Amino acid sequence: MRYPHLFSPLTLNKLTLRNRIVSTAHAEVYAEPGGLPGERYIRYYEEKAKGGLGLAICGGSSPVSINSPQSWWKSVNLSTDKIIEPLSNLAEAMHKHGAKIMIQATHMGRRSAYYGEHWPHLVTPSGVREPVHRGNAKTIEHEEIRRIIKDFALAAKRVQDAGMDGIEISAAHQHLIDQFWSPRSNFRTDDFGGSLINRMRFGVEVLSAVREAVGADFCVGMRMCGDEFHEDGLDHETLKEIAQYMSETGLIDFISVVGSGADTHNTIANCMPPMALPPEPFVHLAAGIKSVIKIPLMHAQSIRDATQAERILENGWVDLVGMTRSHLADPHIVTKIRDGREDEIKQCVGANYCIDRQYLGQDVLCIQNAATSREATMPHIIAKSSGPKRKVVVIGAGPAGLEAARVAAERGHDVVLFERNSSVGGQVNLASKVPQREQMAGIIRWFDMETKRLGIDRRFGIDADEAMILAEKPDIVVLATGGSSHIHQVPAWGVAEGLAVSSWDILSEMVAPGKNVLIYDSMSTHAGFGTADFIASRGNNVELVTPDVKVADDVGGTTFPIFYRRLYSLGIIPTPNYWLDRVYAEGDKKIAVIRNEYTDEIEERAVDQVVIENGTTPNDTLYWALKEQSANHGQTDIDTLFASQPQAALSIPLKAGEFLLYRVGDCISMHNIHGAIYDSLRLCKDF
Amino acid sequence: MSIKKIAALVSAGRHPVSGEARHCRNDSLAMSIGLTLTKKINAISTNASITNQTSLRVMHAGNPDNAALKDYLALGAKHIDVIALTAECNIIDSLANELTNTDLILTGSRAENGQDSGLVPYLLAEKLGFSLVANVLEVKLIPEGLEVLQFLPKGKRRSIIVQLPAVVIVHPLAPVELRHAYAQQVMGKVSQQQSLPFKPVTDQDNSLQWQKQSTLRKPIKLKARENKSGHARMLSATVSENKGGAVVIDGDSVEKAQVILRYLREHRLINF
Amino acid sequence: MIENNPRRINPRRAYEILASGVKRIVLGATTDFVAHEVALQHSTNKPLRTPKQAKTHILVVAHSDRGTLDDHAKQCLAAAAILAEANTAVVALILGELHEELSNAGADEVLVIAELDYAKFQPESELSCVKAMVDVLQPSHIFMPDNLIGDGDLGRRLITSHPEKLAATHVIELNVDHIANYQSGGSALALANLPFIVLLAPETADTNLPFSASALTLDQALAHPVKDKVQPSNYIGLGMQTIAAAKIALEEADFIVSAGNGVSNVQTLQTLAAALDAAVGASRVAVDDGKFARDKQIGATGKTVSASTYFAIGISGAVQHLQGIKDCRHVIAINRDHSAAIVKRANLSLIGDAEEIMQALIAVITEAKLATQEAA
Amino acid sequence: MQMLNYTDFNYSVTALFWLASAALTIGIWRRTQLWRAGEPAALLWLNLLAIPKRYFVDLHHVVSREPYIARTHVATAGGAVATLALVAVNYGLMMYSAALNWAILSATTIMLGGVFFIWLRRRNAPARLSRGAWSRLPYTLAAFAIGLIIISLPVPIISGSVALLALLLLLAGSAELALGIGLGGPMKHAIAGLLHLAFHPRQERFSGKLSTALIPLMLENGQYGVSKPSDFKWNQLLGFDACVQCGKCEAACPAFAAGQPLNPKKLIQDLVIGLSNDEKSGATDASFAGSPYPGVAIGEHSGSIHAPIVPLLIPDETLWSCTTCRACVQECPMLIEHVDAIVDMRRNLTLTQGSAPGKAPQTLENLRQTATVGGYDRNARYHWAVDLDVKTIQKNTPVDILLVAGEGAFDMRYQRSLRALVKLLKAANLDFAIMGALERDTGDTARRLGDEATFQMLAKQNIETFASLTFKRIVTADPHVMHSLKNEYPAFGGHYQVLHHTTLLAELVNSGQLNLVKSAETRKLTYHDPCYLGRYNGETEAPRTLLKSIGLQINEMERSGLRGRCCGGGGGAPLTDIPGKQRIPDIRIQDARSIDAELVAVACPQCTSMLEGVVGKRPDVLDIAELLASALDQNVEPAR
Repeated sequence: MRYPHLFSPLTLNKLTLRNRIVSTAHAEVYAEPGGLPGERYIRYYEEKAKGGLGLAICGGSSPVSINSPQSWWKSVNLSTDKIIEPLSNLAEAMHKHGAKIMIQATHMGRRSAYYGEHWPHLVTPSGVREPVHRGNAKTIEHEEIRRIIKDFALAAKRVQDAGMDGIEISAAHQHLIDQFWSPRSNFRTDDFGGSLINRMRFGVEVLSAVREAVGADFCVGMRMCGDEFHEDGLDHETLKEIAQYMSETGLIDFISVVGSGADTHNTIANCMPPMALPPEPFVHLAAGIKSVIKIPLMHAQSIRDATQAERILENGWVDLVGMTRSHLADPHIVTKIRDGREDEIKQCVGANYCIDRQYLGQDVLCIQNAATSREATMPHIIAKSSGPKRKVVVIGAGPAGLEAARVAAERGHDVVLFERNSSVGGQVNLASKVPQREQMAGIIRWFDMETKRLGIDRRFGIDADEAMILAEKPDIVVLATGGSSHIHQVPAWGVAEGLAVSSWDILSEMVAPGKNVLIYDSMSTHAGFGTADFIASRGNNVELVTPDVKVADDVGGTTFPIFYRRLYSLGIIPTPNYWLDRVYAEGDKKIAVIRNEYTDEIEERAVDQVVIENGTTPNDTLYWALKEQSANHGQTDIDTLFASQPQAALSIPLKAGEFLLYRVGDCISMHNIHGAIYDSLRLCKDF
Repeated sequence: MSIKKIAALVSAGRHPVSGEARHCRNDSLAMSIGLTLTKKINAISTNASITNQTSLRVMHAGNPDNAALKDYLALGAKHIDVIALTAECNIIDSLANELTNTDLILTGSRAENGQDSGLVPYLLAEKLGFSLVANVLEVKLIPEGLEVLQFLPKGKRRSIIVQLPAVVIVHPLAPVELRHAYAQQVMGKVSQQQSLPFKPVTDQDNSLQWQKQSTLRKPIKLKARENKSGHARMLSATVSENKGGAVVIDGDSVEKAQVILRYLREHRLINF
Repeated sequence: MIENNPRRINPRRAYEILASGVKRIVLGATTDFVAHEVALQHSTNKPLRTPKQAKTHILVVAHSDRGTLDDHAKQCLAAAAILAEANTAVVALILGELHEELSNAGADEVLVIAELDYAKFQPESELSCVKAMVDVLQPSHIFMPDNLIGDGDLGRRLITSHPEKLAATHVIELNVDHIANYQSGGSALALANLPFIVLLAPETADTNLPFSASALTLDQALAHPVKDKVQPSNYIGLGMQTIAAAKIALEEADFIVSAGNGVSNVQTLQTLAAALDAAVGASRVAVDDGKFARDKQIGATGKTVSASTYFAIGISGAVQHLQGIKDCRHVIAINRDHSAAIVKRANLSLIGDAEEIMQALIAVITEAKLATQEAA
Repeated sequence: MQMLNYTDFNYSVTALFWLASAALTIGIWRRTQLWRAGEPAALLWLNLLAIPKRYFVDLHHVVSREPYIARTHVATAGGAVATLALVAVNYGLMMYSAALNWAILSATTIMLGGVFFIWLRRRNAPARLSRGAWSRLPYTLAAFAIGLIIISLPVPIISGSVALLALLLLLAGSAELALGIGLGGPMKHAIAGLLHLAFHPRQERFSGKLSTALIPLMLENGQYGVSKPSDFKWNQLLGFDACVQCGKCEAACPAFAAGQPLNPKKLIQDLVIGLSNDEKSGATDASFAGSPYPGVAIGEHSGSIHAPIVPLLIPDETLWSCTTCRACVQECPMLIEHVDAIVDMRRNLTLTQGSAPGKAPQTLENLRQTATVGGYDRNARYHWAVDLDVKTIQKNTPVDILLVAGEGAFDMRYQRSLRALVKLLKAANLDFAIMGALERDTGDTARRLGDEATFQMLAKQNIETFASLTFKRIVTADPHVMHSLKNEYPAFGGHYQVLHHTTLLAELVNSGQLNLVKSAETRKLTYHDPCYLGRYNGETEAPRTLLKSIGLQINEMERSGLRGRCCGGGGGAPLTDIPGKQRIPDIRIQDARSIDAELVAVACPQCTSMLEGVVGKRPDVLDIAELLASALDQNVEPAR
């Protein structure tokens, strides 16, 4: 028997889960206006159920009260009876495939933003502001406490009435319940503050009310933190005491543990551990709490692989493994594990594109899977085409080209993939050279293995030209030729004169890093800071200059803290708000002339090397060479593309020698990895 | 070296998954080694009369009706002597009393019932004044006594000559093929020994008072209480980097190879 | 535009270091900037636990292996140090040579009996030595690793020779008020009070101690000169032999040569492994590449290994991989990139081309082996 | 040369006839004595009367699969029997009638015709045929026929030399026919074969029933199988003697094809050596003139009636190579029971020596200690069904169908098939329940490995469990489970109606209780018959009906239906794992590849795992239940 622990059922209260793999509660940002799950929401979860998981807990931070705003991040709203119908649709969809579904319920207290919806005055035990969300809040009064407890009970009843399998009460991430627990936010002197027993009172009363509302047989869980990592916060030992106390009340059926507090920029980055962190960094906190409770324990955070999950279960550290981001990357992960197709799993690499979008209030998307949360239009499993078998020639084996080749091959076509370099990967190969970001290569590794498995004719080291492409007698040509470093945009940067080099030169190790280096990053994405880290971690002095408001401004809320940890410990100097005007030589030094965005004042830096990160410019020579010869003049019809419909040109029979020409990814204009993959998927799924 | 009496001690095992009574594999290995050794001795001493032959006595302390004993019969024990245990008698005294004149006692490394402490053979050897050697893979009778091959971890083995009489504890990896045959089970016999009156164990305090829990859990590791700052706790969980040791960048490949060799020698990781 | 008179600036601001070690920047100060190197490391001196006047002792007895204690033995020391009260000293009685410091392992006093090496089989001498030590020290507890390199055996002999004392073996969990182990064939967890002699299973204690100890060397005479005391022995040790690495499981291997994608020529690696009598492992990338079978994969998603020597060749050291080798004692890395994560984990790193260094090493080893043979 | 007196000549033929008859009688008596060394078995004299029917119907049914041989044998044997009868009347009773001579002439001419074709085929004989004594047979038979033709020619043109020649030819032919039987020559098959038909150990075979259940050992009587030839029942020995060394078994044997050291023909011939020699003769297998056990030299093994068979006469690897697929039995024109013989000998090895090789001992220990093949927790057997909302049978709640999953339930691959089956049963709205932790292994593997004791223990425990439950029928997806429960448990008092899942599903499809649509599957498909479903239980149609019902066309492989080639998974063969030149499943996948199949439909967990275990590019393997479940009509809501 493979993975005996992973596939051993577990019973929570009266609820039996078919295996130990859980998609834990996370904010999806998919709910329809009013906070109601619609088709997108339900299909997103249904796909995981189809994929074999045991339990999904949806609706991360779904508020139970109207003074806990949810609309700015499109969360589920449990404060209204309108929620019952959509939740029952969700429950039915999940149960059809044998999976169980619960929802997280919470009151965010101060952890929100007051501006929105009803413009409520946020409540918190002692009126202390929450820094990350700029959550100004008032001190909660007893009447409000009573009302919120009642709201929890009403919400739980709604969840039960909808036919959901259970409810998880959040006391993690500094929501209202753990705002009461934490000495960091509770300075009350009444029955709800002071001693630990007093600080736990609110939570216990919430759970009692919930239990009373749903009865003894309905599954109720609690999610909590394992260590806030703050001097004035809850430490592991105190949280163990809380866990033990809470479990011994008999009110809850499981505890889910999250490592790290979440009310500062730095701690929040731990909660969904990015690739820089070691695997399962906080499992020791979960195990610590498990050692004092007698009910099952759930834990997520960087458990990404079946072997790893099995080992964690076997060691007895946890009873249920959360593999949440793993399900975003591949909702069919469980079936693939079960069927011995582990090599076909698109494994989460911890790039955190998902959560970094969520913190901007954008819908959660996976960097490497464009079908996730687009189940209504984008297939996770590409069906064979019932139409004619075509010859598809793809140029370029970066993410866009790999996805195009993969999807076309899955459609049953005859695919040739040309790549100029000696291996697949494109720009991702450079991205994975950055310290602590080696795992970016995992995105490519999957494509590499899949394109091999599908028997695609991959030709490396060939700079395909027009003649070579036409010699293949293609029906469809997909150009995924990517871009090149856009460092010639400003001639005064002196690239042509050798005064400045590109981030590509550095990361590809074509140019050795200098001792004192100024990096000019006009993009503020991962590449600029990554280059700075690459150079600084080799013992050099680095100043990172950007015209943006802060360095690495466009990398997202869980990634910039990781970068900033490196930035300050490596002594990289952040210089935002400056443009690079020009570079000139003076002796053996390069002089960079920078100009303040707001004062126009000019400064100079004397350095050994100037490195420029300015995004990419499309490689489109081939496109212009082929455009006029192609039947569709290289045009992608965006009306049908955006409507996820097949390109009309595909249904028009081609004459001998005719072919269709499409472009995807950076060779049109600069997008990110997700953009590149999405371009290919939406186009090629109908080939 | 002449050797007349060999004994194998066998205990009642249980299957870890089903809980079914069965032989304890460790003890079966010991018994099998005993059977083979007995056969070998008798084959060499051709002139020995039947009565003068070396015999293997298979002994069990416990319940003669235990289903596990059938396994030992099937595995080749022609006869099992069972010493019934009562609350008053001491297993070591009982066994020692039976085994006084034995030349060699073979037993497995750890039982699958009771405390499984692995102490019984030690206590027995102490009581009888026998030599004792543990983790044995193979035994060979030589003029000086018994030559045993001992298991050591990391692919190491060691040969030892042991003075008889001796207690030999067999290692679970002993290269013995166990053959379970139903016909032997049917033919074998289990008989209960006449229990001798033993003096009750008086010093009950002399053994630990164990409280058994049937719900299994994983052990909790002992950790020092630490007063680390919150940030330090975060770092210890999130930073996997170490400082690193010596780094050799300069020099040609041969010099670097020599640095490696020196390191390996210095830390005794190689023997050349 | 104020281009005609630009300021040329060093963006690092001047600061001074206070006596407390804290950096201070004085706004408005006109002093020139202080050139400095980035100081990332600050001293991590741990507080000393060693009691000044020890009233009681916990004795830890363990064999060394090639001059060092393995993790299991150190866990016993750590357990003793954690459980020791303020006035209790932890005394380490080490059988066999010792070439390492035990202050971070928690030993307050150390006595090394070099001639009782585990490579030789001398249970009577060992027992009389420990008994002598017990007589002198009258410890409150004795902790020993329940292992197969002699301590499990010696521990049981010790228990047998002290019938009046309480003891427990295979102990998997301990703290001040109890110990636990599995009994009845693993079907029950049994708890008891902490007895006099405790034979500990592996992984019972965390060796990461927040304090250090003085690790004073004790007088050899304490444990009695062992050699003269032992009567004619019942045992004659005939020496050790080693089984070929290729024949034992990767998890048990003591020496592993492991390949990453920096290894272009698998044959060279195999030759090197054979020359070192090492087992062969690989990183996930190398396995995905099809260079090695899946069962050779080491790391969080593969096998966890605990070799004394782990040779990481062309392995960058992804966190997953490092997880799988955390129990390896000596990590030697060959890598092209000196900033690779493996370099930070390794005890010794060689920067350069893997193939070249492997070839050179094979030659050096062959030479060394010849020389050793000739000498012998 | 002096003219031979015509009457004298007739007298000499008569004399020769009676002499030969005497020799034959003595020979038969001698042979009988050899058989009688075997263990007793019922001697049903009346069965002698059944021989003609059994010969012309049951035996001919097998022989007629190869029409050339059937016709040849009809001509030769029919001609010979008619000739002999006529000679007996005309010369034995000294009638010397010219009319009868005409009849003899025509009968012998037919025989000679048959012999001619035998000779013709022998010139380019397939490897499976034995040479040696069998190669002389066309000549001795021709001599007999020609001699008689000369004698019975109506014109008295016989010169002395011609007459002498005729008599000599006749003498030679008669020697083959009469002496050969007693001395163990090829023609012994005629007598032994006919008697074997009468006293066959599996009499049910002649009443149109499948008889595939192994015969229980009376363990309590100290029956531990066969150690020496005399331990076989006398009628088994008789059966061995009937072998004509045609090698049909050899050609059908999957182990032989894979280069494992087993050849069923050689095995039977080795047993003939054992039964026909005593200790003094020191007979070896040197005179065997057919294919050896692959990799085992001929001439190094010897045996006698009371000497242990293994390893002196037959190497133990030979016995452990067998997959018990019964292809040899299916093919044997003499209806010999090879598998019974092999299991009888395995039983002795396992029960008295515990010497089954490879993973077999561990498996048997698992079965004894956990009642599962893999040593699993019985509570985990139905983990795959947790999310399917399936009832577990309760002691006092009757159900229509009890679903018995078997060992495949622990295999994550096969769980897919089982899940598909459950989906289908639910769609058909059946009242069914799974067994849950009550289910023990049926003991099938133990029994094939010769561990009758463990099998009987498990059988008794299961029968007890079944007795405590109320159900109408048992359904299983595992043909091995089906075989034990349906065919072998009755001997221990367990009588159940047991259906393979394909049989039940076919029933549901036919009755319209299960609504299926056309399958979306476009790959080229073939169906692999599990031995324990086809040959053991005769079910070859239901799977095909089902595949056709969802619009799939079956491309048959070279061997299919009752003659299907084994996957290599039966009889504990994957456990004993005797090395050969290749693996049996590789051969079977090659069968599929050679018809360009992209998909192999299967109906057995063993077949699934064996065929999926083939490395390299191969057709996909799907259980019929999986194919059907993907063709479930989604528009028809199953009633909950």
